[in-house]
Amino acid sequence: MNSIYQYFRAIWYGFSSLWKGMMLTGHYLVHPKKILTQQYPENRDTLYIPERFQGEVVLPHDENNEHLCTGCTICEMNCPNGSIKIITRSVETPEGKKKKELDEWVYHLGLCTFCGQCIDACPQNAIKMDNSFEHSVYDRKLLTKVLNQPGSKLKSAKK
Amino acid sequence: MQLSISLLEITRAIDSWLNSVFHPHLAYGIELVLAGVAVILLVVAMAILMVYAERKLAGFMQLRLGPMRVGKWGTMQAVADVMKLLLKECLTPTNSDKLMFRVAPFVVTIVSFMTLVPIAFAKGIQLWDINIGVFYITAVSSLSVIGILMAGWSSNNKYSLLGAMRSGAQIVSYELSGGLALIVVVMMSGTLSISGIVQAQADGWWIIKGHIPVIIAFVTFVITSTAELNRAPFDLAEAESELTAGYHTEYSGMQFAMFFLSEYTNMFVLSMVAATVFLGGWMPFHIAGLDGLNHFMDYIPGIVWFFGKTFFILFLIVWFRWTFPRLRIDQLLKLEWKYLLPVSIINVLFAAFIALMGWYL
Amino acid sequence: MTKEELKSYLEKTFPGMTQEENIDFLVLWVEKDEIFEVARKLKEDEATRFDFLFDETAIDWQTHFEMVYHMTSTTYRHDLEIKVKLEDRDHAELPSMEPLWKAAEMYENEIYDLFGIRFSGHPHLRRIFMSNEWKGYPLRKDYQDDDVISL
Amino acid sequence: METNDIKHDEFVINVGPQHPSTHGVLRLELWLDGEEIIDSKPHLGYIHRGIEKMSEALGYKQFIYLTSRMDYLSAHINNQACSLAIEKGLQIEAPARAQVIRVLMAELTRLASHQLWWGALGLDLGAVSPFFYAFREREMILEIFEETCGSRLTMNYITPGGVVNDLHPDFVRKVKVLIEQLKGNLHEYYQLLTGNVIFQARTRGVGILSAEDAVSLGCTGPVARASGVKCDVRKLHPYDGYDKVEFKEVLNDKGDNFARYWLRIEEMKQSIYIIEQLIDNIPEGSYREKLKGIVKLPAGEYYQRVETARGELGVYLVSDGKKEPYRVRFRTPNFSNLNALRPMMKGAKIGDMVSMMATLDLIIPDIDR
Repeated sequence: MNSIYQYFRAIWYGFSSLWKGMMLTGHYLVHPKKILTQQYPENRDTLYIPERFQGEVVLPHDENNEHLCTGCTICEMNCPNGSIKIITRSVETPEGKKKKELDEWVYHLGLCTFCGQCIDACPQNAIKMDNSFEHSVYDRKLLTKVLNQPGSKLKSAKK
Repeated sequence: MQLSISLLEITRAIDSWLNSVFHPHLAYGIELVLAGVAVILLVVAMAILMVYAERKLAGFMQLRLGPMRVGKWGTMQAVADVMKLLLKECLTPTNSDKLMFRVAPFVVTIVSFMTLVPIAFAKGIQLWDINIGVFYITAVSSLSVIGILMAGWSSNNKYSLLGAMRSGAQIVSYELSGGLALIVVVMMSGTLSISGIVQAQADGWWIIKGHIPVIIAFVTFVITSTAELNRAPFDLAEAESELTAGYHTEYSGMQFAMFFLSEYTNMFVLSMVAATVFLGGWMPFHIAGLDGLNHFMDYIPGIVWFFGKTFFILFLIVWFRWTFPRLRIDQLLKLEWKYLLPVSIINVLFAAFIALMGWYL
Repeated sequence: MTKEELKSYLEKTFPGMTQEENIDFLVLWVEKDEIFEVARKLKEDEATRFDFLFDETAIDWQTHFEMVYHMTSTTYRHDLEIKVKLEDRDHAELPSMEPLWKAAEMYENEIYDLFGIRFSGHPHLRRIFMSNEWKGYPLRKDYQDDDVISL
Repeated sequence: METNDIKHDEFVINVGPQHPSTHGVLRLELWLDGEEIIDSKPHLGYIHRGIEKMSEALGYKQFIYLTSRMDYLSAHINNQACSLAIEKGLQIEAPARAQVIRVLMAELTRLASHQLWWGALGLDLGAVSPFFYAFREREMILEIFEETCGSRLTMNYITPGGVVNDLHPDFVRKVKVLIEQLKGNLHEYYQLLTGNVIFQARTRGVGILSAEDAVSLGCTGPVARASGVKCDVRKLHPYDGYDKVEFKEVLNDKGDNFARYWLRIEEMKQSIYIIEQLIDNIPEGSYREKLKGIVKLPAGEYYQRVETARGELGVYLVSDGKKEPYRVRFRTPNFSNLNALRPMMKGAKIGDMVSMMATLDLIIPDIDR
């Protein structure tokens, strides 16, 4: 008798548990307001991107086309993947001294893992992370960028 | 006045026009082709609609939107999928049994279309009102397992073979209680013909009139038809997390689309059978004695009633699929042999008793 | 047992074996031939019961290999590090710990794969990470990769 | 077992490296007799990147970012382990604020990881919907990470000497919202899977791992705890102030799939409890002790154990006094948890294989490194 009772109890338990699960999916079916999907390209304007989001490394320039990078290559040494290459040139200052200056700040976006160690290490705070995230291109060569703008120079120290 | 009658008149008009133009034998042939094409087109269109509806429903159940890109609200998504599958190459594995590999999708599709023959869509809209309609459907639908076994065997893929073997064991065993569930209603109606069963429900659907035994039979039938369709939670034959795609792992392009189409056609047929047998087919909602209500219900055309009921059962099946986890093969067979079959057998006895005594509601 | 108790106990049980202490563990230096017996004793001794081998690795000191076994006891919760020096880098071989701790099977496979140390008595020594045809043992310090691809 | 040993009716199938249920590129060779599994053998190395070798060429601060790529679902905890090992070598300790932030982040990581596991378990067993419900809360956690750390999966936030950034001003509020929602939604987990009769049939009494086997095979984390082995590093060797918070080490002695499932759900509740204790008591002060540009550890060896979402992660650093570590060894939890698969799978069905792999919660990059 007990086994028959157990048999029907199992059937009842099975059906009730299945019904509970169906009620949950059914609940969400009739509550379309709870849908979480974001329609990406359409919602580009309202997309929330936190300001700390690490998209790519940029070298900010001010209105005089001046940046803060001295070409010390500390970022290059700190980069674990070798995605940064600093090319320097030596120029002669008006006083006649030879001085190293940034020539090209080469950034391989394709190698970058966005660990942020270059920004962390930079003694001048010359570079920072940008929020842009739409990086896809059709040619790998386009992923290698030169960050300093043509004709830019080091911001002269305030006197 | 009623759409079901007007549809009947249209078919009669076509029949008399064809007979007046052509030789009666030729006219009969043309009628057969026309009717077949009409039903197949209807079902294919329904299947495409169903694919879209299922994806949307699944999306809403899972806090998603479902397809949204092709057409307004993604309405053309299923059409786009069909186009893509049509244009894709049908690959045949090198070491497969090539003839069987190519025949298998046709077997499955043809079988699923054959089961459409005795279904009554509305009053008079029926391809062939044979007097063994229910028997015909159960007999023919079990043929689809042959196509699945052929596909699994000929692919020369161990995953496919495992899937096909699972499917074979599953369909063969679940047919038993599925058949027993239908027998309950057959006994009460006293006929195997589909139109006869529908007529027997003129003063109340069996699920209401036949109370407990028919409700049990209905639940059993829904479970077994989900199992026979190889749909979740009984989708062991294709269990994508275990066997990648089961018996149709090696199929691509249109051959795959035919398996897909046959799955949806089978879904339709079994829902239509359930709607006909348990929920009164195209018969409007009637309660014996309440003539006012019955008369009012008759204003809604039979075809609306029929597809309404069909879609209700389809919705149930879709709902199951997106809620439940999958059973294991031994549990699946245990469910059939230890729960469904004993319950169905006792239920048949109970129903026979009720039918003999005439204890209907 | 605390570190000190364990230290005195080990001195008593294995006289003559060097012990040292680093920031985390007590280190027991064992000769290559005795390692299996020592490990078996440590595991089966009721007072120590080192039943959990949680790490096994090797270090390539260019002149020799050093095998490192980290073990702990789930009953007493004391840890021990055993070190073995392997002088012969080309034909380094050690008894397998698999009969004592089943976990050692995979660790030893890994060490064989990356360092080339062989383990006698191992049920199925194979290269688990690198392909079977791979030349050289990558974690050795003198490993040279011939075909470096740079982007 | 070798291919030659196959008897008449048996056959071999390869599960993976591309298979939906292996969650990555693990390849299992299965010997089958019909549906029954006779033996299995894992083949690894499909995502072996040589992190240990790469670390030998990088500085102490630099190699930490690689560890985020091992167990990518416990990225914070991996970084924490390396940072702690380096701090041990430098004999410094992170400021109190940084320690609390680390614990908070670690517990949030554990929650996120367990949620992904829960969803993927449902997916493996054929239920698709749990995946999306699990991702709803996981998305909130990832958003919190994104705001504070700047990225969602491989954060590289915890660094020797503290953490890289201070907490985002919105952090506390968002975590509180998350906890409220999680508490409300845990009963949905019960409705959808835990109580479900099919789910119970699939997990109860399946894939039993005995306590002796768990110890001998070196299993840690929820896998071993579900067999009744006490192995929570947070309790045994507390780090970063885990000894100051109150929580329970969840244990179960059944050792089957359901025990592992239940244990992870309970662990999520414990994580919520830890976060609740700390969220209002984050001490003020500095969040980072700035280290020198080039870190050099004194010669010697340092071993640091932490509890990731999957078990015990050991970081073994051997230094010879140079600016690069001489040898780095990661004792990863999944590598030894994988051992449990073979004894569990003997005599099971193919369908069980899937549920066992799901409850072991294997992350293949963590096995291969």
